[in-house]
Amino acid sequence: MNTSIIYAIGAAVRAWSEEFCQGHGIPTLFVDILAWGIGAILVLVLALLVALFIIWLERKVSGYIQVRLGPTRVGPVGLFQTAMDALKLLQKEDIIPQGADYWLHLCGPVLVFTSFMLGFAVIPWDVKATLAANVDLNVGLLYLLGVTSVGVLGIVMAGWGSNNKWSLLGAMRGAAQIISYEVPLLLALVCVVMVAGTLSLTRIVEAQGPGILAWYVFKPYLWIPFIMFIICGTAEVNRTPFDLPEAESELVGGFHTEYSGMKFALFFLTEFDHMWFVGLLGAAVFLGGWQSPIGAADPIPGFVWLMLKSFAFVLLLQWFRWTLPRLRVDQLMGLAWKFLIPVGFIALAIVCVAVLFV
Amino acid sequence: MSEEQDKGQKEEEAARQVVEPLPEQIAEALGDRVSEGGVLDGVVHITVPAEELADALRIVGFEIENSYSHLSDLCGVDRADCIEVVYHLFRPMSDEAVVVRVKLPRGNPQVPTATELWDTANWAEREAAEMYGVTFTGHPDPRPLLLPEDIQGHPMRKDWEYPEEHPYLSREPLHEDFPDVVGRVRVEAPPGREEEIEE
Amino acid sequence: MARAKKAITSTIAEAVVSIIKGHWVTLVNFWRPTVCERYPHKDKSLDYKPGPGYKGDFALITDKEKGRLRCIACQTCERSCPNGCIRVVPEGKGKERYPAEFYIDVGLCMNCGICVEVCPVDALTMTPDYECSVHDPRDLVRNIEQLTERGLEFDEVSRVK
Amino acid sequence: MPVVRNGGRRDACPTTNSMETQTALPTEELLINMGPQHPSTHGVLRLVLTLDGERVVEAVPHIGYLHSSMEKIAEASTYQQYVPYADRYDYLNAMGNEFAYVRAVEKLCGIEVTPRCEYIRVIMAEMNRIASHLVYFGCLGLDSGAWTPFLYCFREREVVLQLFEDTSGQRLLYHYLRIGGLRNDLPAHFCDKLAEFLDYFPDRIKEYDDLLTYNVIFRNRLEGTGQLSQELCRRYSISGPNVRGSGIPYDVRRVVGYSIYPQLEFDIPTQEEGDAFARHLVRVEEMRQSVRILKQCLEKLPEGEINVKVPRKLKPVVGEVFERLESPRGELGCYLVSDGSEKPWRLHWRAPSFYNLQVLPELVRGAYVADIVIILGSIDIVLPDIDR
Repeated sequence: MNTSIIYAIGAAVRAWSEEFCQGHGIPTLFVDILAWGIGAILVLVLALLVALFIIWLERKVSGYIQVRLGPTRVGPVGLFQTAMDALKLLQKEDIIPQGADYWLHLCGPVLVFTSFMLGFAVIPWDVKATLAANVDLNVGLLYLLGVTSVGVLGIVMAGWGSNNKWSLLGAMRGAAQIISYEVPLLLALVCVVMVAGTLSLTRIVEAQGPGILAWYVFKPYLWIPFIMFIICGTAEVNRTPFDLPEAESELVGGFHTEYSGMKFALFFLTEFDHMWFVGLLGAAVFLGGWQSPIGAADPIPGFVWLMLKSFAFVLLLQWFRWTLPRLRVDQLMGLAWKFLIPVGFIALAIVCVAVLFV
Repeated sequence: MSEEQDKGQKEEEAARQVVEPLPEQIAEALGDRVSEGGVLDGVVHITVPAEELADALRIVGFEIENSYSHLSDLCGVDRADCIEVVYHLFRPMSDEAVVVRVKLPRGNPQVPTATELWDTANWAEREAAEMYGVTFTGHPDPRPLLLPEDIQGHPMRKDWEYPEEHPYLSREPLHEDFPDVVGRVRVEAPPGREEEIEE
Repeated sequence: MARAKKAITSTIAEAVVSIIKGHWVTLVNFWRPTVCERYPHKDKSLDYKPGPGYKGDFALITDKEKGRLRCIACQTCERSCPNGCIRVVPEGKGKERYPAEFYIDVGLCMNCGICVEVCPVDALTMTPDYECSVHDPRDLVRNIEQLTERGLEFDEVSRVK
Repeated sequence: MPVVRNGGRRDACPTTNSMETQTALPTEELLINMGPQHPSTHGVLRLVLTLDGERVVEAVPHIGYLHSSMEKIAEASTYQQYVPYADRYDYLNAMGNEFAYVRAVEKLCGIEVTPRCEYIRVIMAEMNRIASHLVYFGCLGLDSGAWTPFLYCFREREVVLQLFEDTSGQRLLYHYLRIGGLRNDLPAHFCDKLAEFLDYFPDRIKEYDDLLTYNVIFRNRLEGTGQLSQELCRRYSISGPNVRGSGIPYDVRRVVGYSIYPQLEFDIPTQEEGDAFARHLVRVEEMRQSVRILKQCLEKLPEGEINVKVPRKLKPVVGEVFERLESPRGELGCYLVSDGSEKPWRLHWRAPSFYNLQVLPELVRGAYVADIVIILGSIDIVLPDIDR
């Protein structure tokens, strides 16, 4: 399969934009802007829908793990529960605490949400289909890591702007944690980059070829980076066992203690979308992205495979969350700096040798 | 209750009142610090004057052989004619007990603190202090413990009366058929925001 | 006494094993039957009713033969209630004594069941009804009509069997 | 010039030393209120914390938010009327509280209860110990961030509560024990249901251990946290599993040997280390020992009457009694003074949580914020028990 449904949609959008611009005498520069804008809105809608679904899934998974039922009332098997919750949050009063820094308080969730939404620009959805249809950013991975780490700023802004000591503690923890875990995450991804020989996510996926055995996760010298990626990915999305910035039993919600209504919903959506995002990245980097496990002659669209793989990651993270307790802040730092980073360098060395000789 | 039972109970009561003398070890160690003392049902009861209490507790709790170093309980008792502070001391890992008590005047009960011997006496003394008005001299942290700051008097004393007016509690009954059930929480708006809370 | 430090290799091995074990437990429990019930949406299988002897809402038992309440308005329950949540207004003298009014403030009651135990004629019982929520606390005061109506189902005091 | 921090308590925070010598940045301690509304204070406890970063410099507990005048109520109610109140202050150990109070009154009045009654009382107390430790286990899991053990523990606790409900008519505050006996005999299905539960419960404990106790993250959180030395135990009159976690086999069931405990075989589990993990292990082992006790009780349970005749107007002799027994939280004492009337002259509860909580400031000094909730959870307090 050379093309895909997603690519066809992108091409159709682009063709329509061109026609629209020509018909109204708009300069060709705006063709790109229009086409990408429509694509961005489509991805945003998809991300929101997926977030709603993941929240429902999380509730169901946690319910069944904890021998409960999870949501059952709104819609079939409670499927519309999260949509209703979102509606409820929309109606809620937006409370800004006394003494809070209005702009920081406002910008915190917006920045957190924006920073990781920007990352979706380079996710390869299907053959030749990123957000910009057929444009492939050749430093995709670098861009992605750079953009998503801006989210830390949002967390710090939220914590500081809330004028709450618990929030501040949570924000400090969050900043320390996310910055620390970016180093081993980067090391793990660098191993992959060395094997693939490119920073472009599309090419990394293409390098993993058709068929399940060509995926990077099945290369023995990439096992350590894969496990590191899972650990660091969990830490990056602040989920148990690394949910220290929120830590409801210690910090009563951490940096989002003082948020309510739609701003809280933004944090909430971000957390779950971020999880999916890590799943997409992991699927692209280690599980062959849109590649089908049975080879090129697979009638199932690559987009579906990508979704399945990313949801496998999401389920794994959910399984972690409902099984493991939380680390303490010094143990968290120790794990990153004293264990994962040395192990990352060892893995890097192994991959060097493997790339040279295998 | 039948007469027989009554009689039986009186005999039993009489039997219980027989007090054996203090064990020699404690009697010797305490000397004339004890104003009253005896053994009842296997439990050593000692009454000491307030000024001797610190010494008595130290001797019984730490200085004698096989000392009674486990302070199990410390509480005040209103004995109508006096206020008592009772210390229940046990030998570690055994059921042998010494009950040290000190009788204090109702007017201005003062007693030295036991916090130097047992840190655990800290809260217990604070509780006894606010409930019975006993002053524990030398206490490191003599703030009230359980009760609200604005409470009048010492509520566990027998002569304490429920205040007529209380800022949070209403004396009006909720239901007309239960006129003497009072003390429900009164909902009152803070000054300036009366209109927000409707009855 | 402090704990001894372990060798790093055994620590890693133990750590991995312990984490896998934990995940196995959650996985096993994922497939176990759930224990939750969709209260108050009662499905057929979930129609829970506490057994006899449950200390729920109150009822006054009617003597079916004589066609009147068993209660003789002796007010023992009123006196023995620790919270004072019972009011009985007696009417008549001697054998004709009966309760004109009988109030129980369920909001004040702590369901200890002393009133039922002290009743000399077994006239008062606690029923397995546990749903007592109302919107106004004043509605929690049960009067003699409500108590009698609820008691029509009962011939005897509800007791553990 | 090095900045002096921590109020001169630098030795309590060893890791900050090197920082101080290198930088002269002025830093401030953070004063922060933990509670009264905080998810991990197990009720309405307020801790005023002085923090140096994430390290605790000083913690001052404030209690009294749940004060309910239990002792004053006792002076206003008769001996029988107070039994349901005894349930209400340590609500996780309602049967144990009733047991203590009822024993104290019976000792004061010289009442001997029947053997079957004693056995049933011990069965109830031990079942309540299991239920209470299950709550402890689940809550410690919650405090450490693991949600799932809480639900599993409540699933098993549900079985125990259902048995309580069938027996006493209530699920939490039972009012089952009476002076001189019990409310009623056991229901017909009780022994079978309990035996069935006792059969599978040890497997479930093993499951909890796999899930939480021996999880590496949980162990690392608990080991070395909240070190409670034997000297501290003595100074603070610590009792219950806390003191046994420090290597002192002090258990009132063994030391006093009340009720039928001398006739039963059970071990007093102890651990030497004295940290939160040691206390945790002691509690887990205690659940197993309770299962053992319950099995023996079911085997030996004699037939016969459960109640002895007690006058309705109970007037004990003038005197006083201090009755101790082992609650899941430690040494529970009931000090009862009688003036010969129908009502107690004075009743004082030696509440184990009240005495155990006092040691908290000592344990959390120099620990992390995250350790506070672990230490608090491992001491296993119940706030109404503290405030009474």
